Amino acid sequence: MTLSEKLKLYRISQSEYAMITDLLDREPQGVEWAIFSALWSEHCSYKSSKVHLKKLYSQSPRVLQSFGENAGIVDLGEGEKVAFKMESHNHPSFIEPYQGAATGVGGILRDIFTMGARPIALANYLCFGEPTADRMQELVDGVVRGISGYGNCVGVPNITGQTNFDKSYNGNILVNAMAVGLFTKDDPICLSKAKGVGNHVVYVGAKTGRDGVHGASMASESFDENSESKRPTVQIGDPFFEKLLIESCLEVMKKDLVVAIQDMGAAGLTSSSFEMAEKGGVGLTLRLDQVPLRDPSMTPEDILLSESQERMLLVCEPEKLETLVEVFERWGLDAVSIGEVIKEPVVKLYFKGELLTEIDPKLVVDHAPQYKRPYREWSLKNDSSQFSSESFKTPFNNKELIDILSDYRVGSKEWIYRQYDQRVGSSTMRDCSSPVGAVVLPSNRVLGVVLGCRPHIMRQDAYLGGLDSIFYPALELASKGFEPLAVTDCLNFGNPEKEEVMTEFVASLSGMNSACEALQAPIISGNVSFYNETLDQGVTPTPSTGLIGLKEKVENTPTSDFENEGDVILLVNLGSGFSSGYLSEIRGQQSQYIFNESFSSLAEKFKKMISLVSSGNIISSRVVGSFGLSNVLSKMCLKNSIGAKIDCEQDPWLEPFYQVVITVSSIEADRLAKEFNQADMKTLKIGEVGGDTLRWKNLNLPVSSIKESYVHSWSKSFPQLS
Amino acid sequence: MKKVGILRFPGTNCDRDIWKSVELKNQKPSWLWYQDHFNPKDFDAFVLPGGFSYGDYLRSGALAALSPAMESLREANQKGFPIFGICNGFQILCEAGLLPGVLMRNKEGRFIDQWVDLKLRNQSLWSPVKINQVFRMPMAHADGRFYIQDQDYKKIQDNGQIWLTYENNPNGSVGDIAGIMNEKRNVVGMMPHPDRALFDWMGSDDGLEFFDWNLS
Amino acid sequence: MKFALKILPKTEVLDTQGRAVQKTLMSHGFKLTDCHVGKYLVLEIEEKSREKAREQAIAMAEKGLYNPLIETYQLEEI
Amino acid sequence: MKFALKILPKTEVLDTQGRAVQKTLMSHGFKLTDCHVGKYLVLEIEEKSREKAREQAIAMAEKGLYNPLIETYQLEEI
Ligand SMILES: Nc1ncnc2c1ncn2[C@@H]1O[C@H](COP(=O)(O)OP(=O)(O)O)[C@@H](O)[C@H]1O
Ligand SMILES: [Mg+2]
Repeated sequence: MTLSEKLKLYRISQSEYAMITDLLDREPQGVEWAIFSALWSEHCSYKSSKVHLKKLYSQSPRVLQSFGENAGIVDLGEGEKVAFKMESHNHPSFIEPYQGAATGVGGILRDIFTMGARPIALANYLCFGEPTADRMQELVDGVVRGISGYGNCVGVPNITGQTNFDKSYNGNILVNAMAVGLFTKDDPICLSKAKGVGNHVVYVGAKTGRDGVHGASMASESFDENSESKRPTVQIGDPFFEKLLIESCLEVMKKDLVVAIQDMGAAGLTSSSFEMAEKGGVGLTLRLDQVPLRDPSMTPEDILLSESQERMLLVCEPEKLETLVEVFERWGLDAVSIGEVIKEPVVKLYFKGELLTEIDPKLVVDHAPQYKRPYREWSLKNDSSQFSSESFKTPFNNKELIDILSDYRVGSKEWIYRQYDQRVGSSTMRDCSSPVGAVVLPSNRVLGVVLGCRPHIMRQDAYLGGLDSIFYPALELASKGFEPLAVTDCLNFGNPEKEEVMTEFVASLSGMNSACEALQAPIISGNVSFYNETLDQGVTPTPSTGLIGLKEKVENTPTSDFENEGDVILLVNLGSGFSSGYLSEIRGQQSQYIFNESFSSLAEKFKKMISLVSSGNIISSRVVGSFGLSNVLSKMCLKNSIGAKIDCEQDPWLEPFYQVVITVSSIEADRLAKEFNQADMKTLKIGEVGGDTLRWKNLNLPVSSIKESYVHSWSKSFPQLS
Repeated sequence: MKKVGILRFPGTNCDRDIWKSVELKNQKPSWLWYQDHFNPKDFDAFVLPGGFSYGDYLRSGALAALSPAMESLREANQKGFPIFGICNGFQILCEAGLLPGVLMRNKEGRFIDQWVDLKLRNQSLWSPVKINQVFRMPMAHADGRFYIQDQDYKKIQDNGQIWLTYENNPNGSVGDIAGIMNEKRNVVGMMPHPDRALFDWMGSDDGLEFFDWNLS
Repeated sequence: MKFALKILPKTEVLDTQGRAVQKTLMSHGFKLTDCHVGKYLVLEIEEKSREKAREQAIAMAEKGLYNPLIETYQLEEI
Repeated sequence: MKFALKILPKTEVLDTQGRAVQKTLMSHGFKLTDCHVGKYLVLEIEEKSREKAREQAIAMAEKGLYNPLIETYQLEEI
């Protein structure tokens, strides 16, 4: 093989090759090619994003663990802590949607229980193309069945999610999964730092097969016509096995049998071993021939790069090895010592007695390239002089509203979440039908989970979209009385080598960061997925976010629906900005927005919202989102089949930054409106709950028609999936 | 305090939920591991929780039904102990032949998580609940379509072995059946989850009564 | 010895999968009068004697690889 | 004409069901060196000519009855 062929095969650039020879002081040889290829891939090294991620607001007194470990950890007080993280599995899901999505869920769960936390909730953020796009029906079906097949079987409830559709995802769907795990009082936090010279390196879980060899470096490339031929063996997820792994790993950690532990994710054994050694500042010897194999003909390179699922690497003291192996055996899992921790900081790989390589893990982990990819300063696209709600007038009547509600982008996503077990664990208080998912903690407090990032706002302005990816979900939490505590994200973008893409990346990250700082909700874990691009067509920049929030008690949590005849509907204003919104995009009109609120004043109001909601008497609440008031009011009619009479001047389609609709009993209405007003949130009475129609301006629509449009939107666009 | 043995198979995932439910009713739960035999006399009742024993591989409940602990459970049945299977536990009891019939793939071929209303049709030996009472609770399963051959359906009907029926059949079960019992009425199984309806904040607390065993 | 177990739903049992597959195929213009979906199990048995291996395979089937209430099976040496 | 499609996981792909079934059978004392779980589809095709029916069956398989990324199939006239 010529050098240039080799570089191509291992996806290493000329300049990276020069760096490697420089670091090693010689040519890389044998398995070293594979090692550098994997660990220096975008996927493992974050080489295009690291310089920007370093600047993120990531600390607060509650944060126990931020970037650098498998997941971030937040202290909830009262002896409870949560670990959480979100991760993408976009490329594998496009190739094989069922297994791609399933293994995405499996991977993110492992990141959580590796740290010693018991997984208690899952969430999923999905972006699909147009229903008529090639393979789209099959992709939607496969992804949803994959998430459901895996999550349901391991027994972790899926409590919230978001699904977006846009043509920019036709050739690159996004599948982001988030997992949350709980530590109760006596649960130890386990880290991946290898230590203790002489300790065993133990391999646990499924046997290694050829699954996904070269997967990490493939995820770091755009799709092209040849993608087909580059396909590695599809990774198959086994949720049954994962469940056994969860229980056994939690047990050995609780019994203090583990010094360090790391799951084998992208780039499998290579990344887990090198990273564990690097973090601990120690070395390892590994005997690759002792790795349990599914296919005995595998080469050392295959073994190093395999991405077989449901495997863990851990470090254990020699005198505890026997007990450790016993626990795993009881759960029906193999645990084998494949090496030792050594003092000298080198990873020595042996195969059948032969030393394949010895490298300082720092060279591959720490010295991975970091690029300052070119980008431009962001110039805001908001020009307040142009925006007036007057210039933006779309008719509002029965037909228009039905049209929007029966659009697949707006209509019910029940077909999706009905396939998810939302209640296993017996702690779900709010399921996927609510804008905020919630589970009750052992301390009887409530943990809220919500996802953010509205791609249509991202398409308007990447910086604004970044802000909104935090503020909007944070307000959803606040409107139910949850204090937003911390954030995870999954930054899905196109090719970072393009200035345009990098510019949007930097802009949206800066928006997110500013919002997080204002809210004092740090970003403590996440994942970057670049190269979401097919034949030069990139996805909408999509920095999806996952927020967790805490509420002191179960009581005083507003529902999301109209509840009682005669209740008063209030519109609470937290800011004065507006966007022409999703409707202007769909209708091909010029999209405009204005956002002038100071972040600190917004954050201040969010706080007051939380305290007002928590003090009670708010019956239901919903943040005004896409398609404005018309959509949010329609949705509130659905669950209890109650209508409303609205009297409000605001354009029904305008999307505010930000407003919340709340309902209160008529006797409390004036008092509460006053309290909100006093708290600097302009609040208007806009109507009354009641009747079986929704009446507003020219609109007089039976709730049954609203329901019908909303529910049938799915089967209209996905006829093969109902 | 009554002692309740909770069977755990590899892949069982509602075990801890059942533990909580049992404790809520002031009974003493203990784990029973699938690989171990147990002495029925050490307990007052047995629960087989929901989940995905053996990943639902081959057929839901089929592999778990072959476990050593199930041999002890048969003994417990012969002695007339109360035995309660929920969701996957129900599937296991059917596969083990401790309950008649079998649970097949839902009519629409997919997993369904939704709230259902159940009506109590006949009383088991030990469940305290009233005939025709309606209970609201969640169900969550892919294989919940109860099937039994015609002549056997008639038999369980005549014997009063139909325990619970769906008010709105969600999965295509024969005779809207959501739960049944054996002839002696000591073994019961149901697909929906009373263990997920214990408090108002869950959406209903109708499930509590199902753990309120009136054991003599 | 290698045996295959072909497991099919009994005719009187509603075969939801078979029905769904048939429907999809027919919507693509295929002409099918019937369609069933069952399981195919391959058992590689550590046993030289064909007779004994077959006995083993049957024993495994009867142990629970199929459910006689709803399924039938055929054994085949492969 | 009646055809059967035997669908099995590719050998290099992890067979999750086969792994679980084999382990359980072995814990009951059966001696298995390998075990796989796949699907068995029976297609009754409205077509008299054997050749054409076989073509149809292949076309159906390729249309999506098996997933070529992870499975292989064999066709058999029955
Ligand atoms: N992929 C998904 N998984 C789980 N729940 C989802 C998913 N997509 C949408 N949902 C749920 O469907 C509901 C409707 O979603 P959406 O149309 O975005 O409206 P909303 O503004 O209420 O969030 C939400 O409660 C959301 O949690
Ligand atoms: Mg939402």
